Amino acid sequence: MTDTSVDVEALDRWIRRFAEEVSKNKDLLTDLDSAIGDADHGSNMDRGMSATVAALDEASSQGRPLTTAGALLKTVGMTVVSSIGGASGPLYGTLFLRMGTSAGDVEALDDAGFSAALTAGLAGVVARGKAELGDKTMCDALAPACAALDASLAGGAGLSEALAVAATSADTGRDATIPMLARKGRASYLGERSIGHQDPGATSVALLVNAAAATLGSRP
Amino acid sequence: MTDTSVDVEALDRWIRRFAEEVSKNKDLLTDLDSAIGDADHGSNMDRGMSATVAALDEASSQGRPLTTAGALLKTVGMTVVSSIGGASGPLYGTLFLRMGTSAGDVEALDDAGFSAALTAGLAGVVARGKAELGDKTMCDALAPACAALDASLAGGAGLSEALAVAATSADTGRDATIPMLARKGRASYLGERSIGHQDPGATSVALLVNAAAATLGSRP
Amino acid sequence: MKKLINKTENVVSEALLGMDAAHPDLRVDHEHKIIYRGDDRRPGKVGLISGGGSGHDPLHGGFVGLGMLDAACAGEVFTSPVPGQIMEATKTVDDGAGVLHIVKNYTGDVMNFEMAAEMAAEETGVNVLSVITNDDVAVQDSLYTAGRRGVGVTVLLEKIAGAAAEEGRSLAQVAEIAHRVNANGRSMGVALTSCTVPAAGKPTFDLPGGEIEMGVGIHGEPGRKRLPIASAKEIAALLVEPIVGDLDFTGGDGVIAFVNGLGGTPLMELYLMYNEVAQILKKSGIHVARSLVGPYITALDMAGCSVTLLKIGPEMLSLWDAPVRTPGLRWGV
Amino acid sequence: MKKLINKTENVVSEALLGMDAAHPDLRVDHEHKIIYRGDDRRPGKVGLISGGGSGHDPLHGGFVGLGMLDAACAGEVFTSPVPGQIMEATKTVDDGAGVLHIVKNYTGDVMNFEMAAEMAAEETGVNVLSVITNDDVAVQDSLYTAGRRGVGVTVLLEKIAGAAAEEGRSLAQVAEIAHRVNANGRSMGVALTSCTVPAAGKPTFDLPGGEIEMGVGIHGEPGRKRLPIASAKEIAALLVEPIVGDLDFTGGDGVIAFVNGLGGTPLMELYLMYNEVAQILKKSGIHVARSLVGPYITALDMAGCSVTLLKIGPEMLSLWDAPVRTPGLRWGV
Ligand SMILES: Nc1ncnc2c1ncn2[C@@H]1O[C@H](COP(=O)(O)OP(=O)(O)O)[C@@H](O)[C@H]1O
Ligand SMILES: Nc1ncnc2c1ncn2[C@@H]1O[C@H](COP(=O)(O)OP(=O)(O)O)[C@@H](O)[C@H]1O
Ligand SMILES: [Mg+2]
Ligand SMILES: [Mg+2]
Ligand SMILES: [Mg+2]
Ligand SMILES: [Mg+2]
Repeated sequence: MTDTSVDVEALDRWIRRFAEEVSKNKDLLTDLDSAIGDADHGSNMDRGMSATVAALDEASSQGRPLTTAGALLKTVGMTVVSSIGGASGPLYGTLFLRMGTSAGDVEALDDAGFSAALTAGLAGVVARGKAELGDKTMCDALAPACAALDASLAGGAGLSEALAVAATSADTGRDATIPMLARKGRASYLGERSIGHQDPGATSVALLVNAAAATLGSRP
Repeated sequence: MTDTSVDVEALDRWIRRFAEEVSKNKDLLTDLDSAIGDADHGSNMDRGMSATVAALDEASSQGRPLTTAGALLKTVGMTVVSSIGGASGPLYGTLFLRMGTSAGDVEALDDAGFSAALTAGLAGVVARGKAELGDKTMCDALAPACAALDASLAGGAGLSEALAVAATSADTGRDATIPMLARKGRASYLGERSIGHQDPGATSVALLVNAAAATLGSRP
Repeated sequence: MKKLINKTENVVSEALLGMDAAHPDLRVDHEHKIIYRGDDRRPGKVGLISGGGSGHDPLHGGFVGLGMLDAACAGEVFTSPVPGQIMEATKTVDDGAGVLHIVKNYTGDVMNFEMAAEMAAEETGVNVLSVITNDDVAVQDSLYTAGRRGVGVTVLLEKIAGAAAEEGRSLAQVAEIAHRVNANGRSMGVALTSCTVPAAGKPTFDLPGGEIEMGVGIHGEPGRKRLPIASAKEIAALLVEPIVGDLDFTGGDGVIAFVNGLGGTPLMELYLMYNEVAQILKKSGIHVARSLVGPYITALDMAGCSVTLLKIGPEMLSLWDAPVRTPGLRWGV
Repeated sequence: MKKLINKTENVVSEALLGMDAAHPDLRVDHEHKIIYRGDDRRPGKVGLISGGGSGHDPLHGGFVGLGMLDAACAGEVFTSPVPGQIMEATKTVDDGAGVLHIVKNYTGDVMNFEMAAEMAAEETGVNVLSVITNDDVAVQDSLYTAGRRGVGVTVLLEKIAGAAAEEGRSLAQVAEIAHRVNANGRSMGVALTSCTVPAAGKPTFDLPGGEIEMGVGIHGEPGRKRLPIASAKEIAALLVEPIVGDLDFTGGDGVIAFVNGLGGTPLMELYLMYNEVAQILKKSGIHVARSLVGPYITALDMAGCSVTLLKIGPEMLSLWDAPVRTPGLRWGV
């Protein structure tokens, strides 16, 4: 099959869709963070993604459009790092920055390139946050999503289909955080009491992967 | 008719009965003070009257019994002044101190003597607090009670009967504070909003006069 | 009611044990519930005493020390001290130069301090003058009522009169500046919640979800009226307007602007309110010479704040700036 | 939610406007939300920076000034500042002697400060060292978790390291004493109510009428367990036991005992708690060399308190006693 081209416009659509989903789910994310954290994941992510959309708008309106996948993803990463703070700022920031580095100065990524970029992002998150699988963090949704994406593509699926599988894996990973005992982030302070609650970061990651499935898979 | 003798024991019974009534009505007095004051009239009066009962107990247990009406009432007044504070401390204290001065070094008061003492007490309260009738204070229960006591005795009633009339007047005076606009004490800060609430001090005064009716009227 | 206390009857005495333990600079007479300066005073200095119901911390005990009070008498929660305490403190701090009583205008406080002054003068001949603070513009003043409450100005007055006494001024002079501070200060408060008096066990008043109580004092007394919750900007205007409507604060050397927390409101909100107040003052042509922001005269756990403005000249300003070393206010030393 | 605020998004920036207006001694960079010392520093002094989520006032902005911090970076409420802010502050306060970052151990704080240090070093070659406070014994420590939270010790550390820097010690020396303070301090907190994050609009957790939450931090995170409300004496024991069980505080020159209010608890209750804590320490043979009682590291409007003990020697004691002039702590100057 022909590779789907994930070009700059597609990435832009993805990020904007993610921003919309975060905004819609702001209260949910904050409620989840109230139960096992400090009640700010929704406002953190929403502040970061609104700033990101504003940065994307500004870049194009000022006539210096982001012409490569690397440039776009790095702009997203830098904006996230410099507007969120907290745990999610550096983690999401690193995710996008590393994706940008992996993508490089190309106008579009092929399927494998996108998958490789996402996996590089995951590696960055792990390097920064030192979380292991099962620690009840965003990694518990991101890692299975990366693995599913990679495996589906390797098995011959198209990006559309592979991202759909990845989104399902992210959802499953998110749900699987419920019975986990948190060992990283604020939720770890609760010890046993963290059990029975869904991790807010894994929840926002599932939104991110679902947004990818909804925006990236289609051939132009 | 023969005068009833209000002796030291009778006065002691009166004060102790008042202390009991205050203790029973502590929450009521505090609730009334919550509505238009600072929520402490019950605990103030209860602290003062408990201290007073303790002072009376101590005097007799230490073998220096209070042998005159004046001595007993002054002990009550001093204890109240030195244990209550707030508005009710100096006011009730002055009431009993002036009663003591009026009573003097006698073992027992006759009807007119008791009435004169109570009226002297009222004069002390007015001198100390400068309240006028209708200002929504303890005076609005105490003044009608004094007047009724005096008038009944002058009309030929015995102390028992006269105190019963005085108690009814105190109750009526207390109830009449409800529609008043407060012009003295904390309730005055509320302006119009003080209307519709019963004055806590008038309520405790009604307890005092009712306690007198219940303990003083009977011939030994 | 959830509070960090043992028995409600012992709240005041146990808090005094804690103050005593935490502040080696203070000396506490636990029998009489009096907090004294523990350090040496200038010989012949006028004695400054205040006191009142407890529950307003750091007022008054937290303002005992060099450059401020010599003694503070702690009453029960929201109940003025008794004459015996005040008399004891008066006799103890008198050094021959006389004693000033700083009294907030509440019926109970006024009467108990009055009786104490009478008794002390009779017993030892100590010369006592009193100043009564009555700065709360929420209360309509009249000859026929209890008059205005003493609130925020009390803090500023204790500081300024304290500095005057520390300088060695006479009793008459210290009393004069104290009266001047009171005459030039006005306050207004707002509550977002009631407070809970420990012995009462429940909030003094109910304040439904979306309402605030304008014109409250510092005892959980209900205020003058209820309003729906408004923005900090609107609330600041509602607090400042009646103050500047009552006294002209423009011109001269400006004001001390004081945003006070009532106990349950965090500092962040007080700073935010101070910003609004400062902006209004600027627009009104009122120069802020000094400011004070924080919980200094509180009403237990009440959420809310009060604003106090004090019109000052060079003399009051230099007394304000003079060194002070107390648990609640400290600078220059 | 009833708060003295305007729009929830502007709470932090508007509170900073108020701090700026109220404290002429400070300089505030509103664009970057950084509070700087406004007075002159010793040339070549090591720079001290801290910061974190807002809502803990007076920490950190209220501890900027002579003898304490050079700059504090304010994040959103309960959200650590971003690397850009921290980098900006780092570059600004560096005077050639290097900069110490004082970071509370939260994943977000640690990562953002880490990124900032990397970026600042890369950009200007400034020498940055970090100390991470992690004194909260409520949290079980382990190599495999986020570890213990940084709470009350942060206040004491900022004071002591600040004095060391003011003395002219080198970056390595200041970092060394800072690490020593952290290693010798332990804390434990209790909440009587939750706090309400402005942007969330409702309490972070529900605490039914008669319950308290043991082992809370300073962000409204739920604690380790719920208990029925108990007396101050019992609660003090529940706070002190895990602290003294974790580190031996007996012997030597004693401790700094710190009873901290979480924002909504009045000073009277804190003094009452301090009395209980002091009695327990006495019975345990722990000498209290210095004490601190008040709301210094808060969690918005949360009612409750924390206890911190810091084991000290003569060096730390003299650094603690050294002059400090900040809005939140001030003495000796
Ligand atoms: N060390 C870590 N590694 C990966 N993810 C983490 C780590 N620590 C926290 N997280 C994620 O961050 C989320 C919380 O983000 P957020 O609430 O925005 O930050 P904060 O905890 O600083 O308030 C958690 O739900 C978790 O998924
Ligand atoms: N000036 C006054 N004259 C007479 N009675 C007064 C005066 N001021 C207050 N009172 C009485 O005192 C009562 C309140 O007493 P209490 O609550 O114990 O003292 P406080 O007002 O100091 O808290 C009022 O209900 C009123 O009856
Ligand atoms: Mg969070
Ligand atoms: Mg009362
Ligand atoms: Mg009272
Ligand atoms: Mg956070």
